[in-house]
Amino acid sequence: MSETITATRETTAAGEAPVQQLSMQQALNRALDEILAANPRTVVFGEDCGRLGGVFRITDGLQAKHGEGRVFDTPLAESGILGMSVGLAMAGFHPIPEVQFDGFAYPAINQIVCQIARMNYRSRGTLPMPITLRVPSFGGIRAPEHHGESLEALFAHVPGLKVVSPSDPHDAYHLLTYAASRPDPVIFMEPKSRYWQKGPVTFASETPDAGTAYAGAAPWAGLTGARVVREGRHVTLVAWGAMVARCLQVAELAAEDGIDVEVLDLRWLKPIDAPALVASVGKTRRAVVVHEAPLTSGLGAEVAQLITQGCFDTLKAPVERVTGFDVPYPSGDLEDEYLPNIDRILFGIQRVLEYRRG
Amino acid sequence: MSETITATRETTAAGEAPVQQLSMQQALNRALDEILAANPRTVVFGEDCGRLGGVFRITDGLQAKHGEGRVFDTPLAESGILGMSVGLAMAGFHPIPEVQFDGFAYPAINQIVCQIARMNYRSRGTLPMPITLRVPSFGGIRAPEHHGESLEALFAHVPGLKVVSPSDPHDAYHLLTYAASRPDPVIFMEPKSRYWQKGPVTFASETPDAGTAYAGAAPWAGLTGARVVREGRHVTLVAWGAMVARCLQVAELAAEDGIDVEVLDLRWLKPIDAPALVASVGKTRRAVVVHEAPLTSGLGAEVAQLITQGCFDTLKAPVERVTGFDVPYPSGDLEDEYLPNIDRILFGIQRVLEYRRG
Amino acid sequence: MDTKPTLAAVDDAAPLTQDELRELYSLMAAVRHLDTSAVAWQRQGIIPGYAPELGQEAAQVGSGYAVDKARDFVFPTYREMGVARAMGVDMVGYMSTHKATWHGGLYKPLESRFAPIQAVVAGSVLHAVGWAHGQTLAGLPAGHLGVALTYFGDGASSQGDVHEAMNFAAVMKAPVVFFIQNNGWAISVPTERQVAGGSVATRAAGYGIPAVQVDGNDVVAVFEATRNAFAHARSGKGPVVIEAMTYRRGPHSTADDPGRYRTLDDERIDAGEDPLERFRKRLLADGVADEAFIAAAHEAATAEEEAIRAGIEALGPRPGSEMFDLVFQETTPALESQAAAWREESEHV
Amino acid sequence: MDTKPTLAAVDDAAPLTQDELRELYSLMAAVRHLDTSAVAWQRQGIIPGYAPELGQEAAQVGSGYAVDKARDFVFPTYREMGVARAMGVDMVGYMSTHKATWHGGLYKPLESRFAPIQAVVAGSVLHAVGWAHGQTLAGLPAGHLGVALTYFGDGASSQGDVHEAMNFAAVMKAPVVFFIQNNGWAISVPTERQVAGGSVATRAAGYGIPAVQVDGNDVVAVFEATRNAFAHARSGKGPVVIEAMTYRRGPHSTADDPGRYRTLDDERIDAGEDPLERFRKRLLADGVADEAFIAAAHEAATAEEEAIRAGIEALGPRPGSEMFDLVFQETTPALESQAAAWREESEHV
Ligand SMILES: Cc1ncc(C[n+]2csc(CCOP(=O)(O)OP(=O)(O)O)c2C)c(N)n1
Ligand SMILES: Cc1ncc(C[n+]2csc(CCOP(=O)(O)OP(=O)(O)O)c2C)c(N)n1
Ligand SMILES: [Mg+2]
Ligand SMILES: [Mg+2]
Repeated sequence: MSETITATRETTAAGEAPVQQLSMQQALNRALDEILAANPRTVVFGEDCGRLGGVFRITDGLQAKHGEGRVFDTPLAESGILGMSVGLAMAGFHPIPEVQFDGFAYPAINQIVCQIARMNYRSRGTLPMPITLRVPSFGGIRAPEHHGESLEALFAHVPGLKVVSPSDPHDAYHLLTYAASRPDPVIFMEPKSRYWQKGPVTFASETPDAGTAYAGAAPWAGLTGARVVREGRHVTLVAWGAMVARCLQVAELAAEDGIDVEVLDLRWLKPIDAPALVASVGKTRRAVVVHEAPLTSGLGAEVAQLITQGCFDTLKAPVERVTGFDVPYPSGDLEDEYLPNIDRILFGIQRVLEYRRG
Repeated sequence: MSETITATRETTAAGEAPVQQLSMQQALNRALDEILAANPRTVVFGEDCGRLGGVFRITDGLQAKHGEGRVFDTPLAESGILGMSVGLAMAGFHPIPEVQFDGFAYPAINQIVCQIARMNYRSRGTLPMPITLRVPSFGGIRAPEHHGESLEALFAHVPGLKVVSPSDPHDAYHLLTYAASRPDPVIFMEPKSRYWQKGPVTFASETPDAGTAYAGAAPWAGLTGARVVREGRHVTLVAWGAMVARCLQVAELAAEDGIDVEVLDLRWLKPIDAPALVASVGKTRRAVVVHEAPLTSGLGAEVAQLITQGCFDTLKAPVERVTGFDVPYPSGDLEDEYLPNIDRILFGIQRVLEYRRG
Repeated sequence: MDTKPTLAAVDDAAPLTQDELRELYSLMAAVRHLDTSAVAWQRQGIIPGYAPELGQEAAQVGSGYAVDKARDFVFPTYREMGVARAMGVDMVGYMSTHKATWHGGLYKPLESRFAPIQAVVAGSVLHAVGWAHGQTLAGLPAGHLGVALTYFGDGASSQGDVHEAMNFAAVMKAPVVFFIQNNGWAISVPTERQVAGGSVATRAAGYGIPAVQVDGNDVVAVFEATRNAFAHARSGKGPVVIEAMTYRRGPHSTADDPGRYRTLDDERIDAGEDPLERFRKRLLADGVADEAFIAAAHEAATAEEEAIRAGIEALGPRPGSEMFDLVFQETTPALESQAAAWREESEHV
Repeated sequence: MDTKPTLAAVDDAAPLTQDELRELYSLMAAVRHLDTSAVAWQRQGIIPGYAPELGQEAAQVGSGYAVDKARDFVFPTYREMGVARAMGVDMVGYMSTHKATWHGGLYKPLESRFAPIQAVVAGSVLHAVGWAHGQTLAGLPAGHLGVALTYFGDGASSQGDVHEAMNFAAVMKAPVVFFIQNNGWAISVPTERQVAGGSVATRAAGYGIPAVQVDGNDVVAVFEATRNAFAHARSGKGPVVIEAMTYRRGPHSTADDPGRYRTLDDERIDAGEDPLERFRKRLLADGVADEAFIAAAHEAATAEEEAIRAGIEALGPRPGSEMFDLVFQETTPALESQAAAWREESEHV
C-alpha cells in the first residue's frame, strides 16, 4: 500500500516521464486546470476564487480560461459554500470548493459533518458526494488569528470523509488530481507554508484513466497510502503537511550524530495507512509523531495507538508525540514557540532512543 | 486526583450527609435550580428551555420559579445561542446555554471553537467565559438522525475548553454545580440514555463555597478527576457517560468467569486525569477503552496513548479500543449493532487477557 | 430601495380542472388518514416516533402537486409526508424512517425527485440552492429550467443557513422556490417569539426576492401560488419565497406534550377551520364532488393506509453490513477491517 | 407587513459644536496618518501585515465619536482602527496585533470599552447582541441602557451569524446598533455580487428593525445617524441598522493586489471625494477652522504616528509562557506539564 520514494524522486522518474520544477502553488493550479479541462462536471468556487484567483493564487487564471460558470466567486459564507456543494453534487456536478483559510472551515462544519459526509450513506449510495474541499491549512506564515489551524483530527473523526495532505509539489499535483477523480468527499489540506517551495513534479506520459487510479498505475501508484520519504534504521518520524520538510531537516541533523532517521509522510489522514506505519516502525522499533495541531485528542494519538497496536512486541519505547501545545494557535511572535521545532523533535527522538525499561 | 468510590457509594456517604434517590434528570434539574438561586448572574436558555422545560425536562419549572429573564427560550439557531453566550459572559453573566441535541452543536462550532474557547486568551484573561454548555449527548434511545452523536473528541481537541460527562445522578448533580461555579467554559455532556435511571445523590450538609471546590472539600472532593467505580485486579475498563453502566454490567459477567474487572469512569474528557489512568492500569496491567464515538481519532486513542505512555513497562498487552465504528450513527434498528455491546467489550477483555508476545 | 420585487406573469394560468380538484381532495384524504394512523402506530408500538403534519395537508399537497417530476427536485424536512404522498413517493419507503429502519428513508431519492428526509433544521435549504444553480450551469434555456422546491418551517427561518441560502440564490438568480410552512410553532416556541418582524415572506424583499404569503389551509391557493412561483423560477428570473400560513394542529412529534405550552382553547382559536373539511365543503358547494366521491376517497385512503401499515409491519431491520457498505462509494481498508471484526464478533452473539 | 419600522425621535439632537467639529477633524487626520504610515511600516518590515481603512475615516470616526464610554461597548472587526482611535484606545496596544504580538491586541478591552480585534468575519456580531441583552437583563431603566455597537462589512453581511444576530436582537429588543461599513468590496468581490437586493439596510425591515443608509464619507452625517440610533436603542426600543456607504480606497490588506480585480479608473470613479479632504473644505468654508488649524492637526497627527511607531518598534515579543498562562482562568495539570516541558526544552535552544 505504501510507496517508497526517497529524496531521489527526480532521478527515479526522470527516465520515464516529463519532470518539471514547480512550486506547490503552481502544481495545484495546474492540477485544477487539467481537472477542469478533463471533466466538464467539475466546478471550482469559493471566496475570491474567481477574478482574483484566490488569496494564494491557487485558482489563478482558471476563470479566464474555463469561464465564469466553471470557476466563480461566492458570497462570503462558508456554510453557504459547502451547503451549495451538496446540492451541486446531487445535481451531478463534481464541486471543488475552497475555504479561504483553515479557521474558516468552522462555520461550515455543520454542512461538512451532517451533510457532505452523510449524504451517500443516508441516500443508500444513490446521492454520492464527489466533493473535494480544498483548505489552505496549518501555520507557519505569521498570519492573523484563525489563519494557522490544523483541523485534521476533527475531519479524520468524521465517518464518511476522506482526508489527505500533500507535503510537496509532486504529491500536491497528483493527490489533488486523484482526489477530484474519486466519487467520495475528500478534505484536501494544503500546507500553506509550503505553497512557494519548488520541487520536481513528474507528470504522467499520458493522462491516466480515473478508473484505474485506485488500482495503482504509475504515477498514481501508491497515491492511496503513506510514503517513506527517507529511509532510516533507528527511529521513524511520522508527519504530514509542512512538518514533513521539518522532519527531513531533523533527519539530516540527526545523521550528523549517527542517528539514522526514517521519515514517513502519512499523506492520508483518513484512512490512515496502518500497514505502512507498522512496516516502518516494525523495522526501526521507535517512533515519534509530529504535528502542528494541539496534543490532546490530536491525530498523533491515533497514529501512536495504531503503531503500538501493530508493533507492541517490538517497540523499544512508547511512541512519542511532538506537537503543538493545548493552547490557541498564537500570534506570529510566538509561532516558533508553539510549532514543533527542530530541537523539540530532536528531544523527542532522544527520548525514544534513550528509553530504558524501568 | 482521582477518587475511589465503589458501588457502595450510598453507604459510604450516608452517615454524613443527606442522600436521595433521584434520576439524572431530577438531579440536573435540581442542580440548575440551586445554581440559579445561588448566583444571580446565571442565566439558562436555549431552544424550548423556558416554557416547555426542555425536550428532556432538564429545565422543567425553572422559568416559572426564576422568571423569564433568567430562564428563556431563544429562536432556533445554535450559533445564535452560543454567540449570544459570549456577549452575555462579556457583560458579566454566567450563561448556561443548552444545545437541544448533540448533533445540533455543529452549527455552533464556529462560536464554540473560535470565540468561547479563545476569548479569555485573546483578551489576556480580562474577558473570562464562565459558560457551561449543556449538551444532551450520545446514543442509545432509538432517536432520529443526528440525535445520537458523541462529540467529545472534537471538544477535547479544542484548546480553551474543559469537557466533562457524568455517568450517574450523583455526579450529574455535583459536576454541573461545580462546572457552573468555575470561571472557564465547560462542555457538559449529558448521557441522554441515562436521564431516567435513578441513583443515590449525596448532598452537602451545607452549600460549599465555590472557591474551595477546586481545593477538594467533600463532597466536591475529587470532582476534577476520574473515579474508580469498581475495583478490580485483572483489567481496567475506561469509559464515560452511558458506557460506564454498560462496563459495570460487563464486569459483573466477567466476574462469573473469575475475571476481576476495574471500571474507571473518566468523567473529565479534558483535561484527562492521566494519573488515575496510570494508577489503575499500573495495577491491572491491561486496559480496554470503551466509547460510543467512531474509532478513528476518537478520544479512545488519546486515552490509550496516555496509558501506554505511563505504563509502557508494565502493560501486558496493547490497550484495546471497543468503540463505535467509522460509520455515521445509524438508525434505531442498527443502533445495537453500532454501539459497543456487552459481547464486544468481553471480546476486548479477552484480547488483552490472552495477548502473548509473539 | 423600497420597490417590492414582484413575480413575473404566469405562463400557464389555466384553472384546475374538476378532475384535478378531486384528485387534490383524494390526496389530502390519503395524507390525513396516513398521518393520523401513524400517530396510532406509535401508540401501538409499531413505530418508535412520528412527526404529524395534521392541519398542514393543504399546504403540503397543494405545493407538492405543482412539482414537475420530469425536471424539478424537492428538498423536504422531517414533516413533509404530505408532499411525498402528493408526489407519489413510495410511502412504505418514506415511513420506514419513522420505524427507525434507515435515516433518510428507503425510497429512491433520484427517482422520486424527493431528497432524503432531513432532520437538521434548515439543513437542506442550501442544497436546494446548489441544485438549482446546477440547473443554470447545465445551460438549459430559460423556461425549461428544473426548479428546486425547498421546505422549511417558521423555526428554521431563524437559522443562518436560510439567510445564506436566500442571499446565494438571489445573487446567482438560482431557480429555487423557498416554501415556508409557518405553522405557528417550533416545538414550544410560537412564531411571535421566533420570527422578528412577524413574517418570513417580508424578509424576501431585503434580498430582492419576490414573495407571497398565502393561506396555507386553502389547497387551491397554495397550488396556484406554487405554480406561479415555479413559472417565475423556471423562466430564469430567480428565486421566489412562499410563506404558507397554517397551523400545527398536533404535537411537534409523538414525544411532545403541547399541553405544557398551549391550551386546547388556544388551539381551537388559532387553528381555524380544518383544511380538509374546508375543501370538502367547497367541492360540495361548487358541485365538483358529491358525498359519494368523498366517501370513496376516504375509503381508498383507509385501504391505502392499511397497505402501508402492512408494509411497515413487514419491514425487517436492514442488515448490519449496510452500516459499512454504504458509507462510501469506494470503501477503505480500515473500514473493511472494522466490518470484518463486526461480522466475526456478531456471529458469536 | 409593509410598514417600514422607523427610528424613535432623538432625545438630544443638539448640533455638534465648533470644538467638536474640529475634534472630529483632528481625529480623522490622526487616523489618516497612522493608517497610511502603517502601510509604510509593513513595507519597511516593521510589521508583517495591515488592513488599511483608507477612505473609511469618516464612517469610523463619526460613529466611534458617538459612543458613551461610560456605558456602551464596541465590537470591532479587524479594520476599525479609526473607531479605536476615536474612542481613545491605546494605539500601541491596538497596533500590536499587526506586529503579530498578540491576537486581539494588547489594549484592555474592558477599560477601553472596545472588544478584542476580531478576525472571524461576522464573528462578533452575535456577541454584541448577547452583551446588549445583558443590559436589558441587568434591569437598567429605559433611557439608561448601555448600547452595543457592532461593526461589520458588506461581505460579512452574507454570513448566517448576521441574520441570527438581527433576528435575536429584534425578538429580544436588545439595545444594539448594527453598523455596516459598505465599502464596496469584500477582498475582490464587489457589493453587487455579494449583497443581494443591493443594500444591507434594506434587510432590516424584514426583522422590523429601523434602518438608515447614510453617506459614510460625511463624518457629521455618520455621527448624527449613530447618535440617533444610540438614543433609540438606549431608550429600550430595540436594535437599529446603520449602513454607511463608503469605499475601501486601499487594498484589502498589505497582502492584497487590487489591480487584479479593479482598475485605477474604477477606483477614481467609485471612491468619490476623499472624506478627509471633503471635511477640510467644509470646515474652511463654514469658517469652523482655518488653514492654521488644519496644519496643526496634521502636525499633531504626524507626531502621534511617530510616537506610536516608536512604541511598536520598541515592542518586544510576549514571553512564551503567556501561551499557557492565558488559556484558562484556572489552569489544568495537563497544561502545566506541557508548559514545564516547553520551558525545559526551550532553555536548551
Ligand atoms: C439544527 C437543529 N436544531 C434543533 C433541532 C431540534 N428540532 C427539531 S424540529 C424543531 C422545531 C422546528 O420548527 P419549525 O422549523 O417551525 O418546523 P416545524 O417543526 O414546525 O414543522 C427543533 C428545535 C434540529 N432538528 N436541528
Ligand atoms: C469567517 C471568515 N471567512 C473568511 C475570512 C477571510 N476574509 C477576511 S476579510 C474578508 C472580506 C471581508 O469583507 P467585508 O465584510 O466587506 O469587510 P472589509 O474587509 O471590506 O472591511 C474575508 C473573506 C474571514 N476572516 N472569516
Ligand atoms: Mg413551525
Ligand atoms: Mg467590505
